[in-house]
Amino acid sequence: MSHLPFDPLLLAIAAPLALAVAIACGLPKRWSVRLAYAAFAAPALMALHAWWHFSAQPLDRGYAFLARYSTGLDGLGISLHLGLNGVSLPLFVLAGLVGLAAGLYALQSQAERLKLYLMLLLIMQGGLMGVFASVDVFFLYFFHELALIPTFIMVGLWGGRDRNYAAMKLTIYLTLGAMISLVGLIALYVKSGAHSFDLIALREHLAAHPLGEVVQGKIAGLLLVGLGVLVSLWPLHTWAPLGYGAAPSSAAMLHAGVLKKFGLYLLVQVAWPLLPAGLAHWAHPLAWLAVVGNVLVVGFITIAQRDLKQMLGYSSVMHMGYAFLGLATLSVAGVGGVVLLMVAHGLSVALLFLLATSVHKRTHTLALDEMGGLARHTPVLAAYFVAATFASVGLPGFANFWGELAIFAALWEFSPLVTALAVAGVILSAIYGLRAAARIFFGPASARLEKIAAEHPPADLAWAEKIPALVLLAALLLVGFWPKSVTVALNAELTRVAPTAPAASLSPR
Amino acid sequence: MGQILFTCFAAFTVVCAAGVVFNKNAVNAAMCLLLALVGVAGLFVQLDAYLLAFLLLLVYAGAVVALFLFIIMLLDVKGRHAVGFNKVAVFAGLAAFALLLTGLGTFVARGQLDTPHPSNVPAVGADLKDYAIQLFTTYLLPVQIMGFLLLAAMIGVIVLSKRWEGLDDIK
Amino acid sequence: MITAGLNEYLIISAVLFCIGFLGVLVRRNTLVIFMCLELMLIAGTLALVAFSRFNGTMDGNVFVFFILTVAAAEVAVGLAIIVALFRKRHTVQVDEFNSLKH
Amino acid sequence: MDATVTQTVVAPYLLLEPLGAAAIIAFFLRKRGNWAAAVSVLAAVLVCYRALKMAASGLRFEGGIGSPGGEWLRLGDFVVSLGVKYDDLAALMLCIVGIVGLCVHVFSLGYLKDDAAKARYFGGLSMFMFSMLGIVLADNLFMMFMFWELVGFSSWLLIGHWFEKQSASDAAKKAFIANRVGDFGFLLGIVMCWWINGTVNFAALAESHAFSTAIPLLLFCGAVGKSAQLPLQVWLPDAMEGPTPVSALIHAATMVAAGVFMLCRIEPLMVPDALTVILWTGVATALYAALCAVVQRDIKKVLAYSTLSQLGFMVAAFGLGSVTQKHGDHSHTYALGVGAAMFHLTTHAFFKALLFLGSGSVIHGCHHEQDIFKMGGLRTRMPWTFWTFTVGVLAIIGFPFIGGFFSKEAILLLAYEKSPVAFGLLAFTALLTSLYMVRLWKITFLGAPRSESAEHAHEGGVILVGPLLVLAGLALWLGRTEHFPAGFAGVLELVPDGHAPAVMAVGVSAMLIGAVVALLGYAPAATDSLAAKSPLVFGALVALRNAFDSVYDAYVAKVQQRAALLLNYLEYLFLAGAIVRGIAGAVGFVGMRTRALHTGNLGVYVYWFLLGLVLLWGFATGSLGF
Amino acid sequence: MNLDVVKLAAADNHWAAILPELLLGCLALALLAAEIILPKKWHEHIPTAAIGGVAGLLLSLFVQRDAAGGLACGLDLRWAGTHTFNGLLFHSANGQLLRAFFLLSALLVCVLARVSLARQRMPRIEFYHLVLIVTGAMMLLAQAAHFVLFFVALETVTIGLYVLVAYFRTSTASLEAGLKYLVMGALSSGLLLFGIALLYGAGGNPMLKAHTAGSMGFGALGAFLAANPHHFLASVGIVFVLAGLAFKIGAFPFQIWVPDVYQGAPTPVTAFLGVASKAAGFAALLTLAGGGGVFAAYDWLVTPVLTAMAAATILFGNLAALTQHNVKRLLGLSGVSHAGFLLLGVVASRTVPLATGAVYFYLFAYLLASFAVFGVMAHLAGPDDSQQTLDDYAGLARREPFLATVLAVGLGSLAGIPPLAGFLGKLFVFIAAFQSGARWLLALAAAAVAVSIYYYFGWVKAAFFDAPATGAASAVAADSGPSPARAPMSAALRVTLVLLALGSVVLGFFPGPLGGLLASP
Repeated sequence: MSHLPFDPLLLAIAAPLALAVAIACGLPKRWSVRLAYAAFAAPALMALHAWWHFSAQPLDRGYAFLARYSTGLDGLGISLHLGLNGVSLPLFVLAGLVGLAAGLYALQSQAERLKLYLMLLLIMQGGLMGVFASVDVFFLYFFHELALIPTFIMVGLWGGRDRNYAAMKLTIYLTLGAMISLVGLIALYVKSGAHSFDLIALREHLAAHPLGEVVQGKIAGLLLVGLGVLVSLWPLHTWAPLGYGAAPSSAAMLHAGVLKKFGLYLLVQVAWPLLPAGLAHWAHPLAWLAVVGNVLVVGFITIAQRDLKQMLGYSSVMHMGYAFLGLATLSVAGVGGVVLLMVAHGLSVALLFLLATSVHKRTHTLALDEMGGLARHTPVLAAYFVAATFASVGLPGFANFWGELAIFAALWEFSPLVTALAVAGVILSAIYGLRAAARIFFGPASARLEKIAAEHPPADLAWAEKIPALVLLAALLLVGFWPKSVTVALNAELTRVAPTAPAASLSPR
Repeated sequence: MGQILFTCFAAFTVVCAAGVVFNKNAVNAAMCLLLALVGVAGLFVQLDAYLLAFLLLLVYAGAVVALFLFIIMLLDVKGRHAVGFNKVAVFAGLAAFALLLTGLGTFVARGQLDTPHPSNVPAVGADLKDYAIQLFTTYLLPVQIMGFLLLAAMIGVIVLSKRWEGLDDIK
Repeated sequence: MITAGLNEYLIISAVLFCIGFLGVLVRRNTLVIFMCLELMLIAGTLALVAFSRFNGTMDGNVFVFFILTVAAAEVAVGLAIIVALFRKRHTVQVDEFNSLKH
Repeated sequence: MDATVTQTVVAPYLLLEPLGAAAIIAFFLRKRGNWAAAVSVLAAVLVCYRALKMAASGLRFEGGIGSPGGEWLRLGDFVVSLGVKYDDLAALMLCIVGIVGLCVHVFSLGYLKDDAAKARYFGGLSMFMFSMLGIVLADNLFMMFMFWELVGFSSWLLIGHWFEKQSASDAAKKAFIANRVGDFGFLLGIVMCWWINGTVNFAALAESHAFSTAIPLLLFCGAVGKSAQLPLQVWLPDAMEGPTPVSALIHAATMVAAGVFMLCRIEPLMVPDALTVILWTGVATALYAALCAVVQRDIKKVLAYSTLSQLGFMVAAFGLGSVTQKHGDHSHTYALGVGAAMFHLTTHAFFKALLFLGSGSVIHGCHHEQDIFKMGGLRTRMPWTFWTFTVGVLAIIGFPFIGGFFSKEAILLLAYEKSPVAFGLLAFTALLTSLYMVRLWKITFLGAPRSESAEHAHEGGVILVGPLLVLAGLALWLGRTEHFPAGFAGVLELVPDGHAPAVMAVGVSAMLIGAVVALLGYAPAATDSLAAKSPLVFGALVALRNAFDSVYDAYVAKVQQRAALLLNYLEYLFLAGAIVRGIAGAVGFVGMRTRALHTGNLGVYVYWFLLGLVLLWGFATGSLGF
Repeated sequence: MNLDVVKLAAADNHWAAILPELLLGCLALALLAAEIILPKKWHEHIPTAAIGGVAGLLLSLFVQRDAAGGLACGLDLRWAGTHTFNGLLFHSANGQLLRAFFLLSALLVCVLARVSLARQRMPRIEFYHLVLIVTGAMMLLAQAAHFVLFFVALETVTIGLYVLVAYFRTSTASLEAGLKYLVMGALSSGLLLFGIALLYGAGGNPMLKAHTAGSMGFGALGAFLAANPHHFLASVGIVFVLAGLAFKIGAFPFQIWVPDVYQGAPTPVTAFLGVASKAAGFAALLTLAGGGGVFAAYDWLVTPVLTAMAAATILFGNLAALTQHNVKRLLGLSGVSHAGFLLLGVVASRTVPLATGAVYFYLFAYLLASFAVFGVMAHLAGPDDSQQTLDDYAGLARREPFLATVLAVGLGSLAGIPPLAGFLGKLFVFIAAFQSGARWLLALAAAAVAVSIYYYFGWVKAAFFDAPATGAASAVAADSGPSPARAPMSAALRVTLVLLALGSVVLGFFPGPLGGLLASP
């Protein structure tokens, strides 16, 4: 199917993992670092390759690049089945790009115990590529966990404030969420009667034998709660700000940027087409939780944050609220908006975490109150930060805008009141976003910065930091200016699998 | 006649068994155990299991209880009864007693089996030869295993008790 | 010679079992606890023999052979452990063997 | 038809040139200020040239960008398309943006000659041009909203140009956030419009027959934010922290007028109730801002409030007249308000840009002194500036037959016919306009210099004066609809015609009274004469001016920040604390107790077996079990 | 009884069917003989011979003569599906698998024992001898189809373990653990025996329908129980037998001995107890109470009992482990919770065929992970290995990255985190549980997994994140005196640990042939 002599998806997964294994086996540091460039670049290149050639691929039930590898569990309907469809393609590319950026940023970071750091990051990267390349729900989950484990360790080892508590809380919370969603997946597996975790098989089977509404509702409830923890649905979110506040930059980039999207991805890819009635059953509570909790309450809480990374963590929680809102609409536009937002938020939040670390490197603090006037020394860093901030605020020209717009547009039909509240959140995000940018970069120099500048004026963004940032920014702008690069395939896939019953008839007006 | 004998043996056994539990002195308890075993052996005889009755006395009374007595004497533990019946323990013991009694009551009330009259059933345990045949055919494997079990127990006792070179914990 | 019914034997067996269990519960002397454990095994053998007799099958009786052997082995090992422990702790009271806890 | 297609292709160039300039500057010319300025000015020239050429060609067209339908994103039924609607309205606006933009670009060359971040400044200007053109050309609300946001961003960027100043940084933030508040309603309105009418395309909306009061009102929120109407007007005076040319272009001539432009675009959606709201919002803003302007000391602040006031005029004009009557089988649209508003927008754009650039020249001449009470005597020191500024003043106060006279007259006429109360208030506002502008003019330029910097004031050279002259000429010339090229007829023929003598009399007398009071009442002194003569009135006006700011400050400090802290605290206390840590603690406690069950005492352990046996016995006898 | 019957009975004793057990017994005897015969200086090679022998036996299970007379790989299934020894034994594919399981456990215990015994001045050969005998008994126990053999094999295992637990007689802890295990074990034997007696008596009662002369045999007893599904004595018998087995697997409330005994026992024995002994208990439980087992007809009793037991066991194990610091106690308590998960599988297996395979898979995953952890523990332990705490692991990742990695893999697998084998085990058990309808139990188990993360991750945290204890050295270091006390890791242990960790990882995503276990239940 692909004109490459190998499976690009498998390579994207295997390359980072192979290097991680090699490092574990004692590859010398020099070679580890050198090969790491290749291992981080490979998934990104493969992802771009897949993206570039996707439209020319013949689609098999919506999927391209399909390949199946047996793992000895075929009898249970489990196999390593790789492929990309319109939904997974943009996220696969997202994972590749953010991975590349995180990898490059890690390579320049001179972190303590760099080899271990790289190894964990590579495992994460391999897992992430696997998540979005898997057609098999089992492996979807499997790769998610594979990518998740290094996060815990990285938070614990290289974390900042409260790292021990953060690592522990993160681990327990996320495991709990994963367990609950696993139970939901098991329920789907058993109840569907398809005897398969293969998404294609599940879809075909359920199209012929749909589940009853009650069963759908229960499974969807399990998935929503479990994945709600993973995606930080209010009030299950308290791990997120703490964890991101403590996580080292590359881990935070990959987790907040990509890994966290797993829950939404599963909801979009599995729950929405397979359990429409179930989701419809929860749509209203979900929407209200998301809009009141995630968007408004967390929005306000974000305003109160004084630590840059914590603020980013909270803002990330807030934006996930929009994603849940889009999902609650159950419409192609809303769900498409969710996917767009996932991609956009992934890129922008990764960029913000990257830049926050760069800021920290220069100011030696993350406390917003102690910063000020940095832009004078580092105009380029300021520019990138401002761009990233405006991206996350939803400025047109950046990818985030399209996601939010589509979600808001779809949301009106669901409930005008919810739409109004959700749109009000946009004001909040402008408030905290701009305030943070202004606190860090503008105004007169803070006393702390003066002191630092007197000894050793902070240097502007170096190329090693700039390139990963540029990768992310370019992607944000590309999608912002040319959303069709994502939405053509996305729309085709979503329209194809959209539940036949219109969402409006399922949800009370 | 048989009924009376049964009653006597049964009562004797139970009383002696209770003696094991309630006798403060370990030596006396061991003696009670011995007597209880004799009672059980009597019951065995009534059940036409002569060989087993004999074996019970031989193995238990002859070996096990003797061993107990020997160890009790060796360790000379009598008179070390200062610890023991505190309030909680007494309460727990009473509660246990009540529970066991209740259980026993249920058992007696509901555990009744209809049986044919024993005279209609062959007394299979009476014939010595049957044991031999069984042990050497059907149960040959368990017998072999038993050999290993005894070997293991023996090795175990040796390991736990022997004075070894370089190991000075047993003087 | 047999006159009493199966149920009577069973009751005696159960009573013996309960007495043994009670002994294990309330006694603090390890040696006595052991004796009580033996009583429980004997109760089991009594039930087996009674069943064997009333059911007319040989298995129960043969089983008793094995039980007696097992009991003897158990006592041997158990007493060895008790003696070894006594050498260390100079007591046979179970309350005092509590270095392993929590 | 061919030509139309060609133009559809050309129109994106119009957008891409400034965008390209901005991108080139951002990525390549960051440290080369002069090159950046050159690129930016080149883009502005191109824009101006194309705008004029397209307007002159008389070609009007509509079409998608990129593809025939201009579809830019499709998700299910939700479609966003980008397209150009180039009608007379757009042509007029385009010309205004092009001309004023070019003037400001050129003026900036001089004004920011030595600025360290020249490249960023010119990049921002180009970015603004791009965004503004997008608004002008947009053929649907989604597209307009996108560029709407982008002008907000450019505005943020340029207001905060001197970001080292805390006040500039704050002002930029405030502007963006206040606009966001307006956009909240705007976006809701767009989404609602999309669901109710099934389209957001202006042409299609004109055909639609679904009427709702909510949609125009929500959309109006956008205008309230962007055009700084009450109660979101607070950001505009603060926005004067930006460089003066920026104030001229963005915060006087074009961007803030975009709200009015947008209203004109969505005029077919209007219903009487909505218009009433719009009218009174406009009137209130006009009056309020005029009152505030009277007590300002900062030359730019006076102009800022006058801008607010004039914007109020425009909004009120729109609210007065745009009545669409579609009754029975005969349907006709009387969009007189659109004409009046756009006419005033046009004249205002030129004379206000002129005034701002003039003030820029003054500030530049006085070494960045902005307090008018520290100026004085500039008439002789900066004659070019003085005369062009005078033209601007005459235009804004509605001196007969030049500049704003006719456009203001048109509005008053409309008001006179529609609403006597509005007429009265607007006339009073006109009086005030005259009062504060003449006050400003007199104190700034007449009398003796009152400070060192005024003493050494000087003209800024041809680069600064040139644009002033161009704008002065336009302000003088473009006072009458007849003077406009025919290409804008589509808009200008809507301007209310006819001259009611009474209205004219009221207008002229208001102007004269205001001017005379100012000329007589204010002395070119270092203190405000009103404050000396009537401290009570002065104090009241100052308080009025400060009222909104203090309300907003109080809201931010007392409500928003406290709510945020409270929620944060509550989350910390209850969610992360009581619930999460509480559950963890409870589980941990149970764990400790459970662990403590391992007493190590064999005598106790055997009771566990008894417990197990009892439970099992319960199951076996049926007293437990399910 | 005529002679023909006798001959027939004798002829059914197919000794070839239990060749592995026989060879193991011979090996055990040979070890003792070698100790007596061989000169002292050769004694150190005897354990190696034991390990080699067990490894050979293990391999031999997978190599057999095919029809053409050549050698073929794969489990030897010649006897599968047949009864031998007059119905005392029943051979099956699962039985073969369990043989492999126990042999593998024995092999690993022997490897660990070499590490642990090296630090003790205890007799060595006897230890291996006992391990081999116990292993053989376990293998027979897993294949038992008759209560007499069942009891005899079980007691052989138990008594062997009494000795092994108390083996380090110089340590009070070891002896105390031995005593506790002995008393509890004997008590449970008493319960079991009484239960067997009742079942035997009820099944053979001539007044009941479908009564049978072979009521000690599982098949006949099962048929009898099926015909009398509500007989009181039988149900009492069943719960007594279940109680006896619950002690073996450490299920609530018969789990109370677990931490004490695990702590006191020598580390290899703890591993043996935790893995092999538990597996033997589960094998027996599956035979008796699993799907299609002897107690199949007593669904009304067995299912609620096992369900309640599973729930309580999972809860108790996890809660008690939460704040535990002694690593051996921690592993014991975590083992209790694993028993709960396995019980979940046993409950499910009553209605879902997949569950049996799931339980076996779980056991294999558990074996790999547990021995990985125990291996690390054994290596790190001082002479008194009952006092190791989490603090001793602080900074392990810096000192011994290899050990820390193996530890993390093992703990991760125990916690059931993908991509490790433990996850697959849990997943399959959960799927089976869901299929069987034990939804609430499943929910509880899922929550417990999250709770268990706390202590597993806490351990990993100690090893990876915490700074090593400074100044007053840890208990281990204090016991072992100055640092050189710990010998460098032997190559055998290192290879073993690598293989265990690798197995845990690979089995996690590529179960390969073991996957077949699940697909064809």
